[in-house]
Amino acid sequence: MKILRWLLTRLAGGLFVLWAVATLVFIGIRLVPGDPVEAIVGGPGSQAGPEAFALARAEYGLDEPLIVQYGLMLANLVRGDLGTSYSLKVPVAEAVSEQLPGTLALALLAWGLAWLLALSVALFTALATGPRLSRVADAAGSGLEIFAAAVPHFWLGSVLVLVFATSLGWLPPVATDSPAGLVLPVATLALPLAGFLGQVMRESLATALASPFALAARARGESETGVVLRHGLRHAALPGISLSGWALGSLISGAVVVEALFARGGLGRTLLSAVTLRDIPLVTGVVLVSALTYVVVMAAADVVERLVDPRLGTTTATRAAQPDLAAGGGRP
Amino acid sequence: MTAPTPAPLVDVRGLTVSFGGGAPVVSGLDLSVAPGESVALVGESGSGKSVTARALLGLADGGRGGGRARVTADAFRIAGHDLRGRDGRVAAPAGLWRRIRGGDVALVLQDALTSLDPLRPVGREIDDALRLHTRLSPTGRAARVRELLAAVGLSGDGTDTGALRPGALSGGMRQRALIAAGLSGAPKLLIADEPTTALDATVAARILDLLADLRAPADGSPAAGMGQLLISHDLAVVSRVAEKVLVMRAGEVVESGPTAEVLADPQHEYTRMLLAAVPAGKPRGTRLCLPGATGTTAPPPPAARATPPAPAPTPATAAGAAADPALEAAGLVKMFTRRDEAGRAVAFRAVDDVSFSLAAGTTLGIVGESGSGKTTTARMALGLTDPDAGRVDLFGAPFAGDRGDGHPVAEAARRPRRPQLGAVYQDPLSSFDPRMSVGALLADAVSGGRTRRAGAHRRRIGELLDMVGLDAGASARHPRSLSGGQRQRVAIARALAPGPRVLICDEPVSALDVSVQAQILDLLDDLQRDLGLSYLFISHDLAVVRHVSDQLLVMRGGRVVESGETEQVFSDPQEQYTRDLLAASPALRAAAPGD
Amino acid sequence: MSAPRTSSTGSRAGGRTRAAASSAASNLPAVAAAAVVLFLAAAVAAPGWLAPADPLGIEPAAAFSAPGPGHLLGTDESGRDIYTRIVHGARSSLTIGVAATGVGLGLALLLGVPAGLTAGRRGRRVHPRWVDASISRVLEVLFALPGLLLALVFIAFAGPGVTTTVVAVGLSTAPGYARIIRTQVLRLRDAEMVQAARVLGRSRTRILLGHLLPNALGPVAVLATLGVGQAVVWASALSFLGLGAPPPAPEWGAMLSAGRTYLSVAWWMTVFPGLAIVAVAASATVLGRWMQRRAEGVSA
Amino acid sequence: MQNSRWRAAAPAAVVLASALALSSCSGGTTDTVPEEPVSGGTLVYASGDAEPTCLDPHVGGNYPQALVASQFLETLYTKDQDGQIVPWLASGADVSDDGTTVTLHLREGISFSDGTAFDAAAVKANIEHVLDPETGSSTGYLAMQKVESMEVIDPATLELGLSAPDAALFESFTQTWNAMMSPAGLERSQEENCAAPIGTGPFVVEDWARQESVSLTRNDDYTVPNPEATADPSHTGPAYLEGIEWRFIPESATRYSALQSGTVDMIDNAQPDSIASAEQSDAIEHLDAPRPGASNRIELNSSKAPFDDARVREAFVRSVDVDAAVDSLFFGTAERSYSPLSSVEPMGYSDESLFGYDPDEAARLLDEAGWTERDAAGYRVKDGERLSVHLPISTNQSVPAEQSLFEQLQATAKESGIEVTTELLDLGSWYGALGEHEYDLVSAPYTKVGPDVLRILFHSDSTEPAPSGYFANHAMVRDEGIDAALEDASSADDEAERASLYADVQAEVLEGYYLLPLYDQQNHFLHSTSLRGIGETTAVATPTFHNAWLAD
Repeated sequence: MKILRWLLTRLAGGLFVLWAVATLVFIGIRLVPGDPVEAIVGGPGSQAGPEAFALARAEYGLDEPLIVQYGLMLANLVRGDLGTSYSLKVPVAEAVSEQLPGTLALALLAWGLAWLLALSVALFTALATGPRLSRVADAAGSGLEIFAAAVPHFWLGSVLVLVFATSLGWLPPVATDSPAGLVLPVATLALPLAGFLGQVMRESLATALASPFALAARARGESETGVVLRHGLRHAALPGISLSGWALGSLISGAVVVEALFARGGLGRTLLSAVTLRDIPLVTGVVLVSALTYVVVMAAADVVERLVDPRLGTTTATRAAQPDLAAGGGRP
Repeated sequence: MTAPTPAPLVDVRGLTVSFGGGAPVVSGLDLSVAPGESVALVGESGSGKSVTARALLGLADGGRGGGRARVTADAFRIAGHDLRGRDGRVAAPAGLWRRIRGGDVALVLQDALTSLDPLRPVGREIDDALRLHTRLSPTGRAARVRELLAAVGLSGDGTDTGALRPGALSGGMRQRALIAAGLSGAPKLLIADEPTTALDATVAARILDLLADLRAPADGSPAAGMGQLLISHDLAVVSRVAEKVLVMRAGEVVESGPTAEVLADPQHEYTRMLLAAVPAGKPRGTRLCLPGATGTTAPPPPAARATPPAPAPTPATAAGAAADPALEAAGLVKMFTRRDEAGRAVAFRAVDDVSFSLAAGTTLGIVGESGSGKTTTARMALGLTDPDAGRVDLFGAPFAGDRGDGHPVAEAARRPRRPQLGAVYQDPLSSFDPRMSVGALLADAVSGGRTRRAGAHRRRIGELLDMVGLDAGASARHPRSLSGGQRQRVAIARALAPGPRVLICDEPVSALDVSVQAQILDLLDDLQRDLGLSYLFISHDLAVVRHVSDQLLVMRGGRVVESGETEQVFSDPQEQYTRDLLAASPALRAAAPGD
Repeated sequence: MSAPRTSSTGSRAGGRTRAAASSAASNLPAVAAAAVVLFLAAAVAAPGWLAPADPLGIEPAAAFSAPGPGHLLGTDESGRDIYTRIVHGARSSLTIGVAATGVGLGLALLLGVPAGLTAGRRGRRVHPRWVDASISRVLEVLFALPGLLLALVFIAFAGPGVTTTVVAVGLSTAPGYARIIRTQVLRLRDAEMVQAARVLGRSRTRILLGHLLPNALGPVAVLATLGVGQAVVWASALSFLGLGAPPPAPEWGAMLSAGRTYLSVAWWMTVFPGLAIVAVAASATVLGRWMQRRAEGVSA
Repeated sequence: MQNSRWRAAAPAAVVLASALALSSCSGGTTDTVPEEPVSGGTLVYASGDAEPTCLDPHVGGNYPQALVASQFLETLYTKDQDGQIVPWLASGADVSDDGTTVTLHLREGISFSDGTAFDAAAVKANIEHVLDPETGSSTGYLAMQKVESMEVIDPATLELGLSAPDAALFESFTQTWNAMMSPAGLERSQEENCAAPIGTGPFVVEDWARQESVSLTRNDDYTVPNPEATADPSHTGPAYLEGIEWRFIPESATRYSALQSGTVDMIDNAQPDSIASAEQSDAIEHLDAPRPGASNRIELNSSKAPFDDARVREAFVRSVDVDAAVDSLFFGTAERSYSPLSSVEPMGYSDESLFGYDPDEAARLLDEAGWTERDAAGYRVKDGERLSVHLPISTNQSVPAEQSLFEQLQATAKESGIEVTTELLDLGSWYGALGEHEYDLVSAPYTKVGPDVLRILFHSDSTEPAPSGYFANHAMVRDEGIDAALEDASSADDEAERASLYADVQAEVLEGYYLLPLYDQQNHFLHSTSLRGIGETTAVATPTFHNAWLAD
């Protein structure tokens, strides 16, 4: 009953988001000066005649009244038809579904690596006890994280290529089918995220380890490792989970750059070329898919978060009381 | 009182703790606890009592290592282990500490949701010590966890309490779970640090009973002959449980001895001051601060110095009860919604048909446990929350709620009359704009919001500060840099600035140490006398309410269960709930002449 | 906040020692961050004083000079001095970052304040609850278009350029700020401080302008500091993708983008502008955290 | 019979041919080191050009399409090792005396990779496809637009009726944009044909993973139509390589490091610095194949102020130091051009004297033209107007070194008081800016085989924008004399007459300072030394891999 209610609310919210995104984009196109048809026929070297214009206009339904176009778009959306790309001349749904797996794989690997790195650093600094060591570990961890979080993907990727591909020759500088070809793109995507996650996780871990329940555990004779693993870990993971939506955003934004840098096919590269070519249906398609992914990820994060932290299951009030985290972050 | 004990559980002499090379926070403390004995360590904030408790377990720095805490002692024996190193520092291998912690000695911290991991089922927390200190099989441990839950009164009604997380438990249940977690390692000594501070009086009383039961074992009790070390700021709590008491101030024990002796015949000035400050059993109008005794924060207000202790009731309190009411409420109702287990919104009455009348120049006390609707009632009286039914009159004219024609009084209509009604809150700091200095706060209040420059109203601000016993220099300071008592004085000064005739005080002393509480209560008393103020005084603390009120309202679950003249209610409670409250309210057993 | 009614000996000692430890450890980064900020301030105010040469002045003969005494950080493909360009680029890069943050904050205020004021908890009839409901929906939608994506979509419509970059980056940071402003306003709206002001007879407008907004914006200022760093990174990412500031303007992202072409012959063209961006973002973080810690110290 | 004319070498062509495209380092290796080619292996080729949106070069028709399509499509004619236009899928042609009827003779026994026979009907279908507006051909269409009628005489003979004599027709036939595809393939929807055009070439399209790569596999039934025109006439069967993975790596630095690391075997659009560093390397070789058609140049919009004044145009040309920029930016990989045409075009005409860097002369000309004042920023002013010219740059069409070059020109022009404002635009916006005449300077590449490109670039008809807003005569040259000369040249049947007419036109536009020639359209390739048998290109200078093989 409760689950069903929750699912329905989620579903409605997700549908709303998708509808709103589609509508926003639709309005956006019409607000922009200039004829979208130019983008269709204005491909490289094009010297299209009026027939071509009329043809394209009819083909893309741009000769209908706006309200009809809008209705058509929604009707098509419902059927899963995202329209036809201006530049690729193929159905957007096809183009996007072709590119989605590659980006998802990249993002998931990067996400995993980021978590691994962030947790490792957090645990390492938490377990580094003793007067000097803990201070050094703390400073090093925090410095690394701040640096990593501040590094732009495009620069990190360039420098990694310079060092590991050009100078050392250990790894291919472009994405290849072999696992080695994934290392640099994934690392480029993961490191800044790891820096950011590390900051919140370490903070949360430190708070947990300084909290009375950790003291209580120590007072029961628990070793420091036991305290960290049995109590700290879950608390460290929580903000990471609740920042999933943010992380996804960072990964998608990063994918645009990383896929361009490492010449890897994917949604990011598709989006970038769609943006430069002003291929509005394709932009809309990528945006919708990313919004859909966001909705799914948020729902999943919500489930996981409730599993880890049953406090959230009880009332909406406690949820609202959760602090908003970090710059530009937060979640609905 | 107790017979000489062969092997004390705690034998510590000359314990000194300092952090990061600073001044010691505990110095030269001697402490011994025998098996089966209950010893209390009493002191106000910052006296070093909690640090002492932790130092006994090698956790003075919270257990995070770092070596900033320096703990030395002339003798340091815990449960038979001598843990004193050659250089006088308390030191032991980590493994030995871990055997002692939870095994020989259990530490139970105050609750406030934080001492149990909110993400783990309480059963797991109780299991921890079993896992660490016994060789029981997992099934054996599970059985033991159930036994322990039963022992602390957490079984019954069929639910598996051990599987619940702390968030699903009430405050009292959490405290019980925490005690069970402490007992699971079958410790010889239980250290309880403020075990009842965050609890409502009736719940706290039951916890204290539980602790007492554990020490005076019935058959099959898990910890027969267990020693207890109780840490508290509350002398009343201590007087109820402990056989021996140590009074701490600023890291030193100023007085120690059998509880009854210390309470009955305090030798040290500080102990005397503490005892005097306890409002329980002190009649209305009795000064709580001893003349000449200095508090931990500010000197007593000038009014207090000028006025001799006046046991006689003021004229207002004697006769004014029936005279024209300053503040009157009739049939106040406030509905709130909350979600039930299925997530549906359910309406409930947070305040249900509450009426009262506050006579001019008197104090009306409202007492009740958390969730009883006291604060909502105060908010409605202040015109901050519109009642769903009923009305509030201020000096005979409608102030909030139904203004007589079915419409609520509008804020715009109320605003000009607001200067007549002031408010003092539990946490003064959060009621101040954090960006404003004391002077700015007062200037803002004095000028009706027209200026925040203290210079514009220097004379009036000086008067206000003087009235509440602060010197004029406080004007330039920021509330953050003041002590809790000083902040509350500023809050009172601000409330007085517009010249109100009625003050609504919502738990004004709940966050304060007892000596500071005494000063504030005295100050309120003086101000009432000097300015002819009427108080609506809200508190969960029966002793405080009894001390300050002429009339009393007992609330429970949004309803008024009993009301009347304070002394009458206390001496002859009509309702069972009132009697329970009274019974649960800790009182100084040894020194309660009023009883 | 949940239980102010407790004796305060317990947790506070631990917190204090932890704060002391972390402040000791964070002194060095704070000093470094302050140095970076000072340098940037000087670069923005008087670039010519730090680097007298012309950032656009070419010297083909000196193209691709490695870092050395003549050219501290080397030269680019047209013989322009990288150090000079980084110093002069500070103004445009930071202006874009600050302006974008300003746009984001402005939008966020427009969305967050009404939402926070109308977020219905007590069912007040005075406040139209739908305002918060619809604004929250809008924010949810914007959140579903994260960061660079929103900026890219905006650019798809409006075309590339500096102004677009500013608006695009501002737009994509706005939802984050708006949520925080909403939370702040919501929290403060029912705070005792506001109650106290109402009891003293202050009007709604006065409370909003005199107490609510100034205090709500405090934490937002911290985030905005962090945000400027992020905005600089994003704006440079757009320049890097060829959608931001056009060359030959010494904008860091554009410099980096140009430098990448010559990565194998002139690493300094890529590395140093990148380091400038990292320095800004990292010191914004350090500074923001420092402000945050100070603010927490204020409210604790 | 005049078909022999197309086999006869013009003297100029012979001279130039030796300095041609094929002067690559590796071009010689196959000759000097006789090694036995190894069969097998997949070549990984990384293209820096934009990924085509359609692999059928009839659709649209740009250089990236030609690059990849050259691997699986073939043309009726081609250029041989000496730069001569020779028949390829065709075996020869007869042109009627009035020049309006062309009879094409086709080779027999050739079939498309889908099994369809290559015959007259197929050629007819292809030319119809190019001319069909629905195809949306632009480059191919312009080349074929004089074809009015086609008649299949027999399977090996096709007769074309032209609306006017077209001296450039056979040059057009060499272009990949007019390559032959299987009629059966053309029958499919455009979407399908775009994804995998079916040709006669040595490779076939296996799969196209968009945004990433096109997989090509060997056409095992391939036979070389005209072995005499190839570097190894003895190799007539299928290619040595099993396949080609045609990747798209737009980032030039990434592309080069991919080559260095051995992830890819060959890259195009090699940047000058990469080439320079490759010259030092033993593992990488350089192939320089300038594109035919126009040279890379900046055109000056003469239709509006300030460049409607020839003195100002000359002043601008004199004020910019192109040589210094080319020297510093191109590492000696580009040679300065003083001609509207590519150095591979035999009929190119050069005049170096017109283009020296001479700020004094520029100053004199500007003073003369009335730009005498200077404003605070040091720019020249006339009637309160700053001497400011706008240069929109297409990010898709200009390599980084070229953008740097523009920046340097901008900097040197400033010294003469001319403000050059640049604007980086995506292709769509760039076309838009041109269509709106929002430019004073522009650099637009145009690749076409033969000097007929001059007609497209400088005939006044080309000043009229197509509906898309695009027009090729960016300099806005409107000169009846030039128009007449171009038309005459187009239908001239004598090579010498044609050459002289084209020379006149070129002299005319150069002296009018309508354009500032920079260098040949850069077309540099780098490949690892293990890739052998490299160096052959099509007429449009795209590399072919029939003779290429991978050494161990």
